Amino acid sequence: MSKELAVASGFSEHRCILLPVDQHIVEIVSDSGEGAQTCGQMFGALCAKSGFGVWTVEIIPAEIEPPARSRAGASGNRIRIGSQPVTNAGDCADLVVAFNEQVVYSRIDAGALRAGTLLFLDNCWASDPDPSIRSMYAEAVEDFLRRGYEVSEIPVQEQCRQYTEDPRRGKNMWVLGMLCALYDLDMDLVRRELAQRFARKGDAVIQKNLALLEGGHNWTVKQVERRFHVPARKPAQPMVVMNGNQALGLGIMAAGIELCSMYPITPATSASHFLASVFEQVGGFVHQAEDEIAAIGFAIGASYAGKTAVTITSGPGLALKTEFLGLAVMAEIPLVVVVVQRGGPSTGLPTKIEQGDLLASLYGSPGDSPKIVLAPATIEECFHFMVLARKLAEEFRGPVIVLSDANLATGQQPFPRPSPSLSWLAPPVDQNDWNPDVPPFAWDPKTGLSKRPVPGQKGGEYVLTGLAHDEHSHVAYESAINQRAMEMRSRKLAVLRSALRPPAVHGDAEGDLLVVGWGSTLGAIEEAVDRLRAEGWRVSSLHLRFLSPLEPGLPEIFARFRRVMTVEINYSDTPGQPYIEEGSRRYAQLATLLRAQTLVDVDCWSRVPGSPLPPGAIVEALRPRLEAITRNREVESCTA
Amino acid sequence: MSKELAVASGFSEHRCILLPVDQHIVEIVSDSGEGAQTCGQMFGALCAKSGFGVWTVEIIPAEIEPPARSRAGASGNRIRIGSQPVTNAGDCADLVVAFNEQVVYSRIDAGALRAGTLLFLDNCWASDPDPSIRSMYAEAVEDFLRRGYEVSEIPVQEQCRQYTEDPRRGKNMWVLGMLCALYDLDMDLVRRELAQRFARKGDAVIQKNLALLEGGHNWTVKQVERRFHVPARKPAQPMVVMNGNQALGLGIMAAGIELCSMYPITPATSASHFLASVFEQVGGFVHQAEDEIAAIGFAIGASYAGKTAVTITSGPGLALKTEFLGLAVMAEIPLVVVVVQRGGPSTGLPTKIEQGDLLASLYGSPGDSPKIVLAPATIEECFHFMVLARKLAEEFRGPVIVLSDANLATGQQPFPRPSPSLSWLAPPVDQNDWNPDVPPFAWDPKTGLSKRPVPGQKGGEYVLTGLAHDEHSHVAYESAINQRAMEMRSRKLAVLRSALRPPAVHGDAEGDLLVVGWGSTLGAIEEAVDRLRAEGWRVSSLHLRFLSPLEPGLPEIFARFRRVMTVEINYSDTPGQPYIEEGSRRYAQLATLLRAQTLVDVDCWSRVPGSPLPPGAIVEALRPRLEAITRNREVESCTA
Amino acid sequence: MYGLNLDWEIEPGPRTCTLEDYKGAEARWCPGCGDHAVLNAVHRLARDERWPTERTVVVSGIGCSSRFPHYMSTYGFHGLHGRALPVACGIRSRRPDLDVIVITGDGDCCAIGTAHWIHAIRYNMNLTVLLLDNNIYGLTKSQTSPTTRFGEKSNTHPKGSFFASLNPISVTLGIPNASFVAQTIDWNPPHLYATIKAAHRHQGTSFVRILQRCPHFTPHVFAPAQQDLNQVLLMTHAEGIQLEEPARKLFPNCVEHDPRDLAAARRLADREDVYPVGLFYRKEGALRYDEHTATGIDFTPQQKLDALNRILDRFRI
Amino acid sequence: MYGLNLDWEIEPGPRTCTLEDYKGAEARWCPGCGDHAVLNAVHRLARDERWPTERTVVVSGIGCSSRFPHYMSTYGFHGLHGRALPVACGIRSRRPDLDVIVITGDGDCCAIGTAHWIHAIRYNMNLTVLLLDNNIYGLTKSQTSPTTRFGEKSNTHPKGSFFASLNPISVTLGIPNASFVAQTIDWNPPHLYATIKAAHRHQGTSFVRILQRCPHFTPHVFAPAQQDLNQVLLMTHAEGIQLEEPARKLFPNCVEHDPRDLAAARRLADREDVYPVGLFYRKEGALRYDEHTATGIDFTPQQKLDALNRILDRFRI
Ligand SMILES: Cc1ncc(C[n+]2csc(CCOP(=O)(O)OP(=O)(O)O)c2C)c(N)n1
Ligand SMILES: Cc1ncc(C[n+]2csc(CCOP(=O)(O)OP(=O)(O)O)c2C)c(N)n1
Ligand code: SF4
Ligand code: SF4
Ligand SMILES: [Mg+2]
Ligand SMILES: [Mg+2]
Repeated sequence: MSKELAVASGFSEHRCILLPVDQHIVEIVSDSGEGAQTCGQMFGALCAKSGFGVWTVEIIPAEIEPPARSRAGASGNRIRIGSQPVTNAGDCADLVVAFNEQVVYSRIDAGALRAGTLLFLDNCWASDPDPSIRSMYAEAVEDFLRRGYEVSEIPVQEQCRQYTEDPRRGKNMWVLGMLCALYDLDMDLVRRELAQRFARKGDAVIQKNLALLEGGHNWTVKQVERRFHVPARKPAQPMVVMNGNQALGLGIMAAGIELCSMYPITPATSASHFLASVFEQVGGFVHQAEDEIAAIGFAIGASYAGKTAVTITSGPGLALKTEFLGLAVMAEIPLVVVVVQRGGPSTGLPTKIEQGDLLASLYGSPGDSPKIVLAPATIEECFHFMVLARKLAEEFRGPVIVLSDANLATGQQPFPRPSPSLSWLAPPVDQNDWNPDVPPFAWDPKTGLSKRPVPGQKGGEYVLTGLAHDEHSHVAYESAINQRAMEMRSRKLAVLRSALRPPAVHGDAEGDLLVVGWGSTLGAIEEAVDRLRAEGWRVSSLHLRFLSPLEPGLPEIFARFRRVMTVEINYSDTPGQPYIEEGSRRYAQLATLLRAQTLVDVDCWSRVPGSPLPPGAIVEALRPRLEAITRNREVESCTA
Repeated sequence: MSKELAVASGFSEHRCILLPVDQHIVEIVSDSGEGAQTCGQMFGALCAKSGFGVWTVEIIPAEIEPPARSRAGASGNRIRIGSQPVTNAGDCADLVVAFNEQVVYSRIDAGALRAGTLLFLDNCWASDPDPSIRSMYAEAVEDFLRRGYEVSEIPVQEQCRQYTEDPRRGKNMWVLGMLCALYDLDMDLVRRELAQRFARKGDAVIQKNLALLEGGHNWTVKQVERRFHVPARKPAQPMVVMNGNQALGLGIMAAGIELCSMYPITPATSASHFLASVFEQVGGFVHQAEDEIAAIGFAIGASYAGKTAVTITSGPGLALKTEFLGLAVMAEIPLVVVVVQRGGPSTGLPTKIEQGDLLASLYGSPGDSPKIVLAPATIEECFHFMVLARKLAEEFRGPVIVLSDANLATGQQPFPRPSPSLSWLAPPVDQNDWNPDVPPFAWDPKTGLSKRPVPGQKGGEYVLTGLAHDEHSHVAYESAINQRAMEMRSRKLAVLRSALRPPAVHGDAEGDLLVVGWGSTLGAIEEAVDRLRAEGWRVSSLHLRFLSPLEPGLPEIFARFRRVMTVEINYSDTPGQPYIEEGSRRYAQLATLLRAQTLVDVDCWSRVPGSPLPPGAIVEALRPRLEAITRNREVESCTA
Repeated sequence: MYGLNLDWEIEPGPRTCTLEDYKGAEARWCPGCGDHAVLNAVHRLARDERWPTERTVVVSGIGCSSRFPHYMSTYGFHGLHGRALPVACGIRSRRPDLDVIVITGDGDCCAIGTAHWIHAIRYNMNLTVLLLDNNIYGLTKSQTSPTTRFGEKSNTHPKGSFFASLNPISVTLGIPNASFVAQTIDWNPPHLYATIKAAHRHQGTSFVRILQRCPHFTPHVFAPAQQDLNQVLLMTHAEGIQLEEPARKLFPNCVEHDPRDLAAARRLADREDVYPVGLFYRKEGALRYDEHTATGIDFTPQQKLDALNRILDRFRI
Repeated sequence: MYGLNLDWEIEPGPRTCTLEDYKGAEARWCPGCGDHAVLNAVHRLARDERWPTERTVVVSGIGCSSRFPHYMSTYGFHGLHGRALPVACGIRSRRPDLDVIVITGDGDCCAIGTAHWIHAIRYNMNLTVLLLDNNIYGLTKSQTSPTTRFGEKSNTHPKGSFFASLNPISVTLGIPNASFVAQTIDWNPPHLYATIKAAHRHQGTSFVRILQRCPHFTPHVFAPAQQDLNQVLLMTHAEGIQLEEPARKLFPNCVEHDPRDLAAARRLADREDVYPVGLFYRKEGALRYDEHTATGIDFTPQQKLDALNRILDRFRI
């Protein structure tokens, strides 16, 4: 590790055209199928391994097989790198490598470019046999220049022909080489990575790809004047880099969960793919069920039998699991349910990010279904929350929903390598005799907590039921028993809450505006807050990990700010639009929860773009509010 | 009608031992299978037809086939009658007829008896061959006397032997005769009713039952000294009497809904039974699907094809319909969804009342799923809300959830006979050509409303999809389109709200305490409020029918009261219990909604007894709060 | 028939009659995907039989194959994963004038949609059901489907599936009241066309399993049978699917099979050495649920109102 | 096997052995309900075979029949309507030491639970599945079930069902990998007992349809066959269900049927003139999913930790 870093910087010493940059946003975009995603993922991982801070976001086409050279087909990756840890995808790209001019338009539509963005464009279209393509290309280049991008037309395809017959399938490796040169990466590291990645495909493939890689690298070193150097930091501890779904999978294993029962659904499935490829090494098993109902039922069965299980899904699957979730609450069955949120409602935007399943997680099941709901805010937390969730599920004897999202799922981020310990693993199933005098729901009258017998335990035989029941799990219809059992199940949330600490405030502990967030928006919100604070605004933020129960101390924290608002990636009515008034306005989901619980007039700014909120957009949304608050403050002090 | 009433009062003139009563609560309880339910239902209907105000509640055993002479087996009916319209089941019974002493205990456990209750008890057990039964009976009678009930041991079984070989199957008709005598009903009316009810079973059955009926009547007239007379009111308009599920069924027909697609589930199913028996007469059809998902899918298919459809279910079924509900929101498919609520969570208390599905109706579907949610408060409203719901579903192009409950479903109540009109019926499916320039979602930019093409309309061909889409129903992943479509779907709720009137306050428009309710608790809450007002307390109430969008004007109304609270039959944490603090307390469901929307500190008193809240219990719950508010008011005015 | 606006019944007007008339959005499947072939066959059949676009509804679930309705110019319903059949039955229930075609995938129909599949066959409403079976979950990028063969690798079973694969034909033949059960292959356009045509003509639920190539994820699965038609067994019979002689000659392997013989159909369905194509089974006189569901659609508003008043009066006090 | 607490493996202790030892709460079915007979048979079998109560789990859905677990003294799981099988498979998946019995009804299994039924048969884990088929929804008070016969009245079809009834046996026989398919009647205790016993012995998913009387709602349905055993056809074979001679003599109608003959089994299943009872089909060597699901349950915590660390290191920077 350290050696590699040394080599890298040694290498950079020989070049003087390297511009030091503190952070940079790189995008690589191609037609779907041309491999920009692989290239981007590898570049992200390489940057992380080079000691940079990294955050990646996948650029996913909307269609299964979009036509070539179309906006709908843009596929690729954004990689934000920096000397410091990077916490979000940032605003506009500093540098874009595009395989054709049409996919650039898709990124322009998405607001990803700005005047000054360096744009490297494959120039093969300039000499395309089809005259209409030639002219489209030429027009686009002119347009790009007009828009103020710094366009470099580069001979990607032409160069690739030296190394492969089918340059369409090789461009991505050539571009990877180019990027490694542009960002001054250690080529030894790169070569090793590449060899490892293609190891299973055999030597010929490795050699061909290496040739392309070196080709791109050499060409760039020779031809491109302005290249960059991101000063890498030697991290204090060993680091890992992965995406959020891999982190979930590793966290599941670290928690000692033995069974992942699932039905495929984007963007949750890749977590199970990862598990399917490694789970057996820790003695675990992935069950692909016939549908989502069966998936959760299977997990519940395993859990009833003493084995902690997880079921992973996304919105439409969550909808189908609703009934079984109610059973898990009613019969107090430990269960971890991971929901990797995507755009809704209904089938919605299957590959895109949204934070739209919070209220459905809390309130989806008919009747009173108190359950624990957590949301990791980083990829690192995706890992650690699995251990937490399993423990909570068992301790509090019920379902724990963990809300991840499409952004965490596919983004890559380095974080300190966890050191799993035996204490993280689920304990072995207790098969000792059960004291038959202890009923299966021996609710502690204060906390509602109880221990459960597990099949195999003699003396513990009982019949679990979803009907109203007493502490013996006997069906009971009496008013008092129903009231008490409901109290016991609800009490557990209050008990958990009493064990939580109030959340930390990012920024000053008091001020004009407090921004509250949850989930994957953490980095973008904090970056926005930092920028605004740098501008002099009195703004702070706070990020919740526990959504049910809510973390304690919120009213006290809120009271120290003039205004409180949430920033979320889900839908809320925008004030000022027709018919939308105070009283009819539908708030964002966390805002709704906070309003009901704290009675503070929590405002919200939320959007459903299907993509992460850039910090710049948050800044623009918050600034007018800060201006208004400040104006009011001044008015107040004048009139006072 | 009027003739019958006249005869009835003529009859009563000849008896002078008749005590006039303004209202009375009667219960008839037997072992399950002995027919007390039939007897009670018939008595309720007869009272209604006699011009009394009536409210009935079924007493339903917890078990499929409970053992004879057991508490778990108590089955029967409570009938509250009065000169005035009766709006709820009331508190304790004035008069109970019981087929054995054990079922009386079940009613004692339910708090249904009080000192002074007249208890008529079949005395056959006093001479039972089994000595243990004899002694159980004797002990119970003593116990009942000690508890202060006025016990009459009566020879039901012995008397019945005169008319039938199997008195267990005849007692209920004899008791019906007895009740008719006790409440001075017109026997001609009773005979006609009985003949009609058993018409299909043939003459022999009618004669046998008539004999039992007359037997019970004659015996009572001769043997029972204290009988009652409820002054009947000649209603101003023609009246009907039915239970809430029949009212739903009739309302469905009156709305011109053609298809009811369902899967059996208690307590919703009897609505479909009723429909199945009559629907074809209005050209309608009941589809019993393979499960709840298919049931709603089938209804959605019919609706897409231009036929308004309803699907009826209860909690667990609602859970399964969640995903399709999201599609109906997303693709704007009109649909009426009736949820007859029962005790939850999970399988819960299948035959018992709860108002636990409000939040699941609003927030059950993942993603943002704005939909209309209504709750009828009376059986009459069960009828009329079907017409309303169909119109709203079509006008606002989406699902409308109507929340009934087990209490409305099985209770009987007289109300003015509706006069269905052609304008209530769904219009015929439009098969005119569609203007191809008008897209299938031509959202009005202000209201979000649009008209839909229906298969068969030439020029309107489009592909409905649950994916994010533009106004052409083309799949679209662009941020702006997603944002706009979400806005359009949400806007519709605000538009509907702008067309609603603020709800009326029952009692003074200002005061110390405002009680807010929804659904079947209307009568009990208003009776409780009236009693408290009679005691001098400054309390009013308000009942919501629209839960989404919420009716307008609430903040203004709330502001005129010192405190606002909801009374609901669902779970909330009770302050003062361990770990339950402000901030962790989980509120009742409507209270949660009101708090988030109005930011008023709406308190709640809610319970989950599995039975209707008696007005007396509400009074007891409200009085200490009123005392506290008054104390505070005095303290305030002292310190002021 | 539906109230006041009967014009379309009286004056049908000139019917559409070119392929273009039936094409919707440009199909976005991978090159070589068998779904294209099915789409082409349906386009051609629609043209040849002059389907009225406004009275044709193509219903699907979710999957690559379920994108189908978007590529038609008829009415379409691209609904929820696994739930095409309840929606299709619902459409048909009160609109016997509509022609309802269902497109579903092996995951859509045989995994999450299993219950609806079994019961739709039982209901036997007039639907044409095309199961595009590529032995894989395509849209979600390669997971084992119920029809994935034992040992085949996918992202959820990287070492190979350990399930016996479900045979949609044998299961369907086990359902009483099944009335039309056929199998065809996407890579023989004449047979594909003839089968869909026969299915569409059938009154009742016609269930057609189409072996469909997915060059993206399972290029090898049907490749052998595509290269070597010996692996395909053509079921022939006067009552079966009729092929023109030139097309028929392409199939070296034929068996005469009477589609009224259920036992023989089941035996053929069980064969694992070849892919039988053609009509396994057709039952005359199977019960048709849609003969009941539409009763009363012709009631006039006044009739409804009168009946309702009569019913209401039973509740009169 | 499950970590540290192995005592129960080492010292089994005296086993329960009276009927009382297996009785749970008092059964609350109607008098004469066939469910009582099934419960008695299971109680007796448990006693005779000395099932360990703590390692037996009875899983059910919702319905009259699904109250079953409450009447046993073993572990029980009375879950959701239609969802007994996924739960049972889940229990079994990682606990091969548990004996899992599934009780389901005709609505529970063949309507809302259809998908799980089809796929559980395919998975063929070691489960004993008893389908208590009374041709009606009992608990919800008489609605048409998938097995209700055409023309039978219920509260949802007051003029009689217009569906072809589903035949659970013929459907199950259409599922590849089905490994044990039998039918019996509640009103012949020896045959009921022998069938459940054979099913329980079978390694894999044994599917037993029990024709079950519901005197409350459908007293007439099985009454003729109860009064006249001529309407029952006993399938006999050395490989089938074995009855003692006196019990066997009660069946006037017998047919020798080799349960390895699938085609014959299907033909018998289709018969509508008689109720065939006995073993329709048994397959040796069917794939067993639970042979895969439990892999790794014996890993030690340290093994897991070591493997995890190795995997984690692949992500090292
Ligand atoms: C409720 C739900 N679960 C899962 C998914 C994700 N999903 C979409 S398509 C699909 C499977 C598609 O496979 P198949 O039906 O075989 O169609 P193909 O893509 O192969 O044509 C899945 C699991 C979903 N959209 N909704
Ligand atoms: C999701 C859901 N839908 C519906 C019900 C209502 N329900 C309970 S049991 C039952 C049917 C029972 O029929 P069957 O499975 O044949 O069992 P039986 O009572 O006849 O033994 C139904 C529809 C439910 N509990 N949950
Ligand atoms: S992934 Fe397979 S099924 Fe889907 S479009 Fe591509 S080739 Fe067709
Ligand atoms: S209703 Fe029928 S199935 Fe249910 S307990 Fe009674 S007899 Fe048995
Ligand atoms: Mg497929
Ligand atoms: Mg049944």
